[in-house]
Amino acid sequence: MTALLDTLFNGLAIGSVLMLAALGLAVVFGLMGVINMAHGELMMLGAYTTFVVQNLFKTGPLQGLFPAYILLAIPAAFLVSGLAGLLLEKTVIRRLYGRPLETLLATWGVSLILQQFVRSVSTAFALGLVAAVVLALLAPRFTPQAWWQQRWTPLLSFGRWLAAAAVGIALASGLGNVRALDQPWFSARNIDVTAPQWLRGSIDLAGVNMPTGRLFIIALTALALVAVNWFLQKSAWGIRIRAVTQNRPMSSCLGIPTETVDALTFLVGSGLAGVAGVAVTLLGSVGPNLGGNYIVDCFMVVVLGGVGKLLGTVVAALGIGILSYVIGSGSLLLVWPAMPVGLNELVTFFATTSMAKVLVFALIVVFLQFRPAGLFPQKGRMVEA
Amino acid sequence: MKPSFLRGALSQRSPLRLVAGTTVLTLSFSLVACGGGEKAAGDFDGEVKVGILHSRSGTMAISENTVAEAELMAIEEINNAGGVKIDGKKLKIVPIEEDGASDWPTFAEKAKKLIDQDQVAVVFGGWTSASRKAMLPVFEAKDHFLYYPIQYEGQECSRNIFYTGATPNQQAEPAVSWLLKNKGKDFFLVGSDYVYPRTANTIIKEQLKVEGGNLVGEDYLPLGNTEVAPIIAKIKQALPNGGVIVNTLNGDSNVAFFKQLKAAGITPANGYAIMSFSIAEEEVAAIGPEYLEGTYAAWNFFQSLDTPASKKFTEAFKAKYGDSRVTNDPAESAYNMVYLWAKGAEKANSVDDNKVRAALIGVTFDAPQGPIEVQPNHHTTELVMIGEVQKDGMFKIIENSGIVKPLAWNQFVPETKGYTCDWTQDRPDAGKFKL
Amino acid sequence: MADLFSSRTLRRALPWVVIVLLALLLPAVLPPFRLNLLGRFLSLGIVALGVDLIWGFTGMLSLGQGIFFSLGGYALGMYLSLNSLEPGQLPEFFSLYGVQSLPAFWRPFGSPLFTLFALWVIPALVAGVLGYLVFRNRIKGVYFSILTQAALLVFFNFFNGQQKLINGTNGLKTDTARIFGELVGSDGMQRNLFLLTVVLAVGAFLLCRWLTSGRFGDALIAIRDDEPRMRFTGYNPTAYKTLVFAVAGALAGVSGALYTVQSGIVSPQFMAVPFSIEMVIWVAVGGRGTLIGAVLGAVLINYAKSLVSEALPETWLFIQGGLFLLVVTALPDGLVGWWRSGGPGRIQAMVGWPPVAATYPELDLDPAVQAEKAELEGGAR
Amino acid sequence: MSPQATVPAAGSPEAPLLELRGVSVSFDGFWALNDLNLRLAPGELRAVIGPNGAGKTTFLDVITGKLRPTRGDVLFQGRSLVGTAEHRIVRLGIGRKFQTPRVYQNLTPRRNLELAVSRRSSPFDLLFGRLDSTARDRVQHLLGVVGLEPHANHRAGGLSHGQKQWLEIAMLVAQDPQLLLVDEPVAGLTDEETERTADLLKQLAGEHTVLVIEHDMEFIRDLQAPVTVLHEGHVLCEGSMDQVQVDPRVIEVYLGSEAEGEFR
Repeated sequence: MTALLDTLFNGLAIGSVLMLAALGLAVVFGLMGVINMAHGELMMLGAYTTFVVQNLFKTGPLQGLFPAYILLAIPAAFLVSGLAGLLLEKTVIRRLYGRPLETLLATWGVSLILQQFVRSVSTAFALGLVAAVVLALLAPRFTPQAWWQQRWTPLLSFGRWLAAAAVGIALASGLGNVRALDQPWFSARNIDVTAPQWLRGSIDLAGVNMPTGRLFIIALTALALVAVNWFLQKSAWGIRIRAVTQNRPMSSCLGIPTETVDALTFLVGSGLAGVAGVAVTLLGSVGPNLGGNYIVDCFMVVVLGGVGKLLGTVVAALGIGILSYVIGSGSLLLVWPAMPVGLNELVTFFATTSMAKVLVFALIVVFLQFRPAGLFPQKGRMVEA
Repeated sequence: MKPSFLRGALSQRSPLRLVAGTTVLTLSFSLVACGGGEKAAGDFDGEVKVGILHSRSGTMAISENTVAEAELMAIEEINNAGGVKIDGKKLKIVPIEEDGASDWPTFAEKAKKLIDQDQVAVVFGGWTSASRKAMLPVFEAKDHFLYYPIQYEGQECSRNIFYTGATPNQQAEPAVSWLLKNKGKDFFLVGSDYVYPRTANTIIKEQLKVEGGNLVGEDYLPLGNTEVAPIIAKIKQALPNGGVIVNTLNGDSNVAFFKQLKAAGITPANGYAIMSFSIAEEEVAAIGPEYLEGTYAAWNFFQSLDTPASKKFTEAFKAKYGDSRVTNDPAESAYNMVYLWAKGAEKANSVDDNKVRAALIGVTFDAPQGPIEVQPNHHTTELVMIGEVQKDGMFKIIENSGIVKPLAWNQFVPETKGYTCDWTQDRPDAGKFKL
Repeated sequence: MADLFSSRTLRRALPWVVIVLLALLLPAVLPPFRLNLLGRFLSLGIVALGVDLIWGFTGMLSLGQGIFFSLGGYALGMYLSLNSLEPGQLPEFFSLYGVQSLPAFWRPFGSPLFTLFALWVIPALVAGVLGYLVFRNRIKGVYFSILTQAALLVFFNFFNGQQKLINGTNGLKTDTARIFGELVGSDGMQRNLFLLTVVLAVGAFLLCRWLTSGRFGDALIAIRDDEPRMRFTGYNPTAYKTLVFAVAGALAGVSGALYTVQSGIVSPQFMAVPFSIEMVIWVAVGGRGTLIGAVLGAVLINYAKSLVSEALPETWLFIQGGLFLLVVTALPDGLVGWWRSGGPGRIQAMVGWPPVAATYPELDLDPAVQAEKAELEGGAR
Repeated sequence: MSPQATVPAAGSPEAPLLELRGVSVSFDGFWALNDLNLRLAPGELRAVIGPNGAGKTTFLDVITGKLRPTRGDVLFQGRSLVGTAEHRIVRLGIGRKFQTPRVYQNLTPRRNLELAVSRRSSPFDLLFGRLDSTARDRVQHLLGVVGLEPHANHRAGGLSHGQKQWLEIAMLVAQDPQLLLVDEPVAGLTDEETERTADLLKQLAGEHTVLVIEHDMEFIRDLQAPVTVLHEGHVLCEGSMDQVQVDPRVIEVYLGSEAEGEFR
C-alpha cells in the first residue's frame, strides 16, 4: 500500500513539473498551432527572475520577508516571461503564422540568442542593446521624410539596423572598459537560487515522505491548471481566444481583434512558462541551459496528450511521470520479485534513470503509432492543410 | 595569427569580442587567416607558442573557464619572471586559445588546428574524459603532447598525454577507504551517465568487494537531467537508516540532486555520509552551501589549505580575476602543469616535444598543495585530502592522507590488476605491461 | 564539332572543370588542417543534401538526421577499431568494462565489404522503418519534426548509456586505426579522404539531381504541396516518403562515415539535438529545394562557425540565432534562391544602377540607342 | 437499424456501379450522414444537391475513403470500399475533383497532367519507367481540350481560377476513372466557362459515370440529369430537376430553413 502511495506521489511529483512546464506550450501550440522552441528559454527567464527577486529579499529592508519571496517571484516571472513572449510574438512569430516549420526554426534561433544573452549580459551590454534598438526605431523620425520613399529605402531600413547595431556594439565596448559596467549580471555559471526554509523540508503522510517543495509545485500546477481553464472557458478574452482558434476569419468579421487575441494567447502561454521556471528552481539548477533540459519533454507531453485539449496534457504528463518513476526506480521488481528471469533482466536493464528515459520516449513513439493524434484527439471534418 | 586587438580578449570579459565577432564574420571569409606575427616584446629573445584548449562556450564553459584562467595566470607569472630560458635565451610564452565548445569532436578539430596551423609547442586542455579521449588519437597520430589537468578515471596511460589531475588511487580510493573506516559499510553510488562516473564506480565496486564494503545500489542520470525523484526513492529504499552515498554526478544534475536530497531528508544529520568527487569550491558556490553543508569531497587541493604556497596562489588568482572568485583543485592542477612544462623545457633545454617529454619525468614543483613530482607514468604525485563543506562554502580539511603516487592502471579491477605504465622503459608496451 | 565550344556547352562543363581543378588544386595549396576542415564540411554537405531532399522537396522537416549520420559513423568506426587489432584482441575499452568477448553485433564489422554496405544500408533501413511507421499513420508537419527529435533523444541516451556495447560517451576513435597499412589520421590518408569526399559529394549531388528532376521529383513536390491531393491522384505518398527518407538516411550514413574518419572520432555527441537542427539551417541558409544550396550552406556556415569560434567563441550563438531569424523572415529561399530570383539585381536597382539585362532589353538601355529612339520619336511628332 | 431493411428494392436491371448502403458518419455524436442509401448505374450522370451542412462533402469523403463510415457499407462494382486506402480506391477507378481547385502549384500544367495520366504509381516506376507515347499524346490532347497549351510549361500556381478548375478536371479525366466525383466544378467560373463545363461533363457521361455536387441550379438544369437531394445526412428525394423543384419537402428545406435564394 505504501509502495503504491509512494509511486503515486512520486509520479505525481514528476508529472506535475512536466505538466506545469508543458501547460504554456499546450496553450500556445494547441490554440495557435505555434511551435515555440524558445519555450524552455522562457522558463529560464522565469528562473532568472526568481533569482533576481530572491536577491532583493536576501538583504536590505525586505530581508524579514525572505520566506515569502517565492510568492512574489511567481507573478514577476509570469510578467517577465510573458512580456518576452509578447515581444517575440510581435517581432517574429507574427510574420510566420501558418508556417509552423519556419516558426520552429525561427524560435530555435531565438532560443540560442536568449541562452547566450543571459550568459553575456552585463550593464554595458544591456545599455548598448537598448541604445541600438532605440536608435533603429527612432531613425525614421530624425531623417528626412523623403529618404523613406525612395527605391533604395529597403536598403536603408536594413542599413539602419546595421548602423544601430554598430553604434550599440561600439557603445557596449566603450562602456565595457569600465570594470563595474563590464561585470556580467549572471555569467555562464549556474546561479544559486535558494528555496525558503519552508520549501526545503518534507512532511510524512501515510508513511510517504513528501518534500514540501514538491507539494508546493503540485499545488502550483493545480492552481495554474484551474486558472487557465477558467480563463479559457469563462473569461471574455478566453472565449475570444477559443473563437479565433476555431474560425479565424469569422471571428475577425465579428469584430474580434484577432491580432490582440494572438498576442494575448502568446503572452499567457509564455507567462506560464515563466511560472514553471519559478517551480523548477526548487528542484534543480538554474543556468543558461535550463530550457534545453525541458523542451523536448514538454513537446512529448503535448503531442501525447493530443493538441488542443488541456485534459490530454494533464493525463499525458501524469502518465509520463508515473511511467518514468516506475521504470526508473525499478519498482516493478519490488512489487513482483519472482519475475521470470528474462523479464527480470529487462526490467533491471531499464531501471536506471537514464535508460528509463530511453524506454519512456520509445514507448511514446510506439503509442503514437496507434493513436497518431494523441490520447484525446480532436474529431471532426478537419480541413487538411 | 589573430589580429592583435583580439589577442587576450578571451581572458577579459569584454564586449569587444562582439565587435570583433561581427567584424570577423563580415570581413573574413578567406580560407587562410592572415596577418603578420608580432615582434617579441620587451627584453625577450623570442617566443614559444602554447595552445590552450578548453570549452569557452556551451555547458562545460562554466567549469573550464576557471581552468583556462589558471593556465593563463601561470603563463603570465612565468613571463613576468623572464619567460622560459632555453639555451641562454629568454622565450616569451604566447598562449593561443581555442574553444572546445563543450563538444568532443570540436576538441579533436581544434587540437588538430593548434598542432598543424599554429604549430604550438604543447597543448594544455580538456576537462571531460570524453574530450580527452577525443583528442587522444589526434595527439597520438601526430605524436604531439597534451597536458590534461583534471582528476579522471585512470585506466589510460598515453605516451602523448601528461596528466596532472588525480588518478582514482589519489582521490576515490583513499576516500572510499576512509568512508569504510569512519562512516559505514553500505554504499549507494550515483553518477552521470558518462565515462568518469561509470568507470569510477566500477573501481569502487571492486574496492568494496576487497575491503569489505557492501554495494546497495547504483544509478545513473542522463547528463543535464534534473529529475532525480526515482534515484532518491531508490536511495531511501536501499538505505532507510542512513549510509554512504558516493556521488559522481556532473554539472547541472548536482544541483537538482542536492536540493532534492535535502528536501527528502537524506542529510548528514540523518546519518547519511555523502561523498562527491566532482564538487569543488566553485561548484559549492553554484549549488549553494546550505544544501551541501556537512557533505564531503576528496581533492588534492582546497582553497582552505593553510600553507603559504596555497595562500599565495589564491591571492594571486583573486587579484587577477576578482575577489569573489575561488580557487579549486582543477585550477591548481592546471596552474601546476604550465609550470611543470616550463621546468621540463628548461631541463631539456628545448621546447621540442619529444625532448621535453623525456626531461619531464622526475621534475618537481612546489605547487600550491605542496611539492609534487612527475612520475614515469606521465602522472604526478598528489597530496590526498578529504574536506567537509562548511557554511561559508569552503572546505574544512578533516583528513590528510599524505602524498600518494599515481597508478594509471587500477589495481582493484581484475582486468588491469598487476599492470603498470613506465615511459622510461624502452619497450613497445611501456604504456601497459605486467610487472 | 563547332558547338563543342559553344557557350552553352561551355557553361555546362564549366562547373565540372572547376570542381575537378579545385579537387586537384586544393590539396596542394591548403595546409593539412584547412584541407581537413574543408573535407569535413563537404561531407556535412552530403547529409545536407539528404535534408534538402526530404525537407526542401518533400516537405518533411526531420530533426533527427543525426541518428543516421551517427549510425554511418559508428559502422565505420567499428570496422576501424577491429581492423587495427591483432587477431583475438578486443578493442581496448571493452576490457575496462569487463567485457570478455566481442558482442555479436560487432562481429560482421570485421569485414570491410560488409562495412562498406552497412554504413549506408543500416541508416537507410532504420530510416525506412521509422519513416514507414510514422508516414503510414499520416503523421506529418511539426508532429513529424517532434517525433524525429524524440527518436534522436532515444538514440542519444541509448548510445550514451551503453559503455559495454559501444563505449558510451567516449565513442569510437579512428585516427590511430589503419587502412591499407596507413594511419587514418596521417596527412596523406586525410588527403585521400578529402578526394574521396569530393567524389562522393559530387556523386550524392548527382543522385539527388536525378531523383528530383524527373517525374519522381514531380511526385515529391506534389506531396510537399498537397499530399491529400496526391492520394486522390492515385499515388501512395507513404511509399514515396518512406523511400526518400531512407535515401536521406543513406546519405546521412555516408556523410557520417566520411565525417568520422576526418574528425577522428564518432561519439553520441553527433546525436545531440542542436547538431541535427543545424543541419536544417545549413539547408535553409543555402536555399532549400536547390540542392547546390544545401552543400553551399553546409560548407559556408561551418566555415563561418570555425572562424568565429577561433576568434570569439561567445558570439557564435548570437550569430547563429540571428541567421535562423534572418533566413526564415527575410530570405525564405536561402542564398541560392535569392540569387536565382534576381536578388542581386534588385539591390542594384535600389541603388540606381541599371539592372543587368542579358538579352534585348540591354539594347534598349544603351544610351546611344535611347538617344536614337528619342530622336525618332521626336521626328515623328 | 439494419442496413438491409432500407435498401431500395433491387429494381434496376443492371448491377449498380456504386452503391451506398445505410451509410452513417458520426463526428463526436453529430451525425453528418444518417442512413444514406444511393445507387448509381454505370454511365449515369447524377447531380446531388442539398443545402449547406446536408453532408454533401462528407458523402464524397466516405466514397473516396477519406472517412470511414461509422455504420453501413460502400460498394463499388460489388466490392466494399470500406477500409481501403484512398489511393487504392482511386486506382480502382474513382476520381475526385475538389471543391476548391487543387492543382500542384509548383509544377507546370503538363507535369500535373503527367502525374495524373500515369498508369503506374509506384516510386520505382516513376524513377525508372518513362511515360509511353500514348500517355504523352493524351496529355497533349487534354492540354488542348482545356485550352492550357500556351501555359503548359509555366507554373500552375500562376493560372487563373478558371484555368485551375479546368486543369483539375483535365487531371481527373487523365486518370480515366470509371466514376467521376465532381465537387462544385463551376464555383467562381464565368457563365461561359460554366456552360463549357456542363458540356464537358455531359460528354464524359456515358463512357464514364459522373456524380456532380453543385449549388448552381442553372448548371444542374443544364446538365439535364437526375437529381438527388440530400438533407441532414440522408436522401430527401430523387427525381428529375422539374420533379424535385416542386417537391414540397425540398421547398421546405431550402426556403424554410436556409432561404439562401439559390433555388431558383
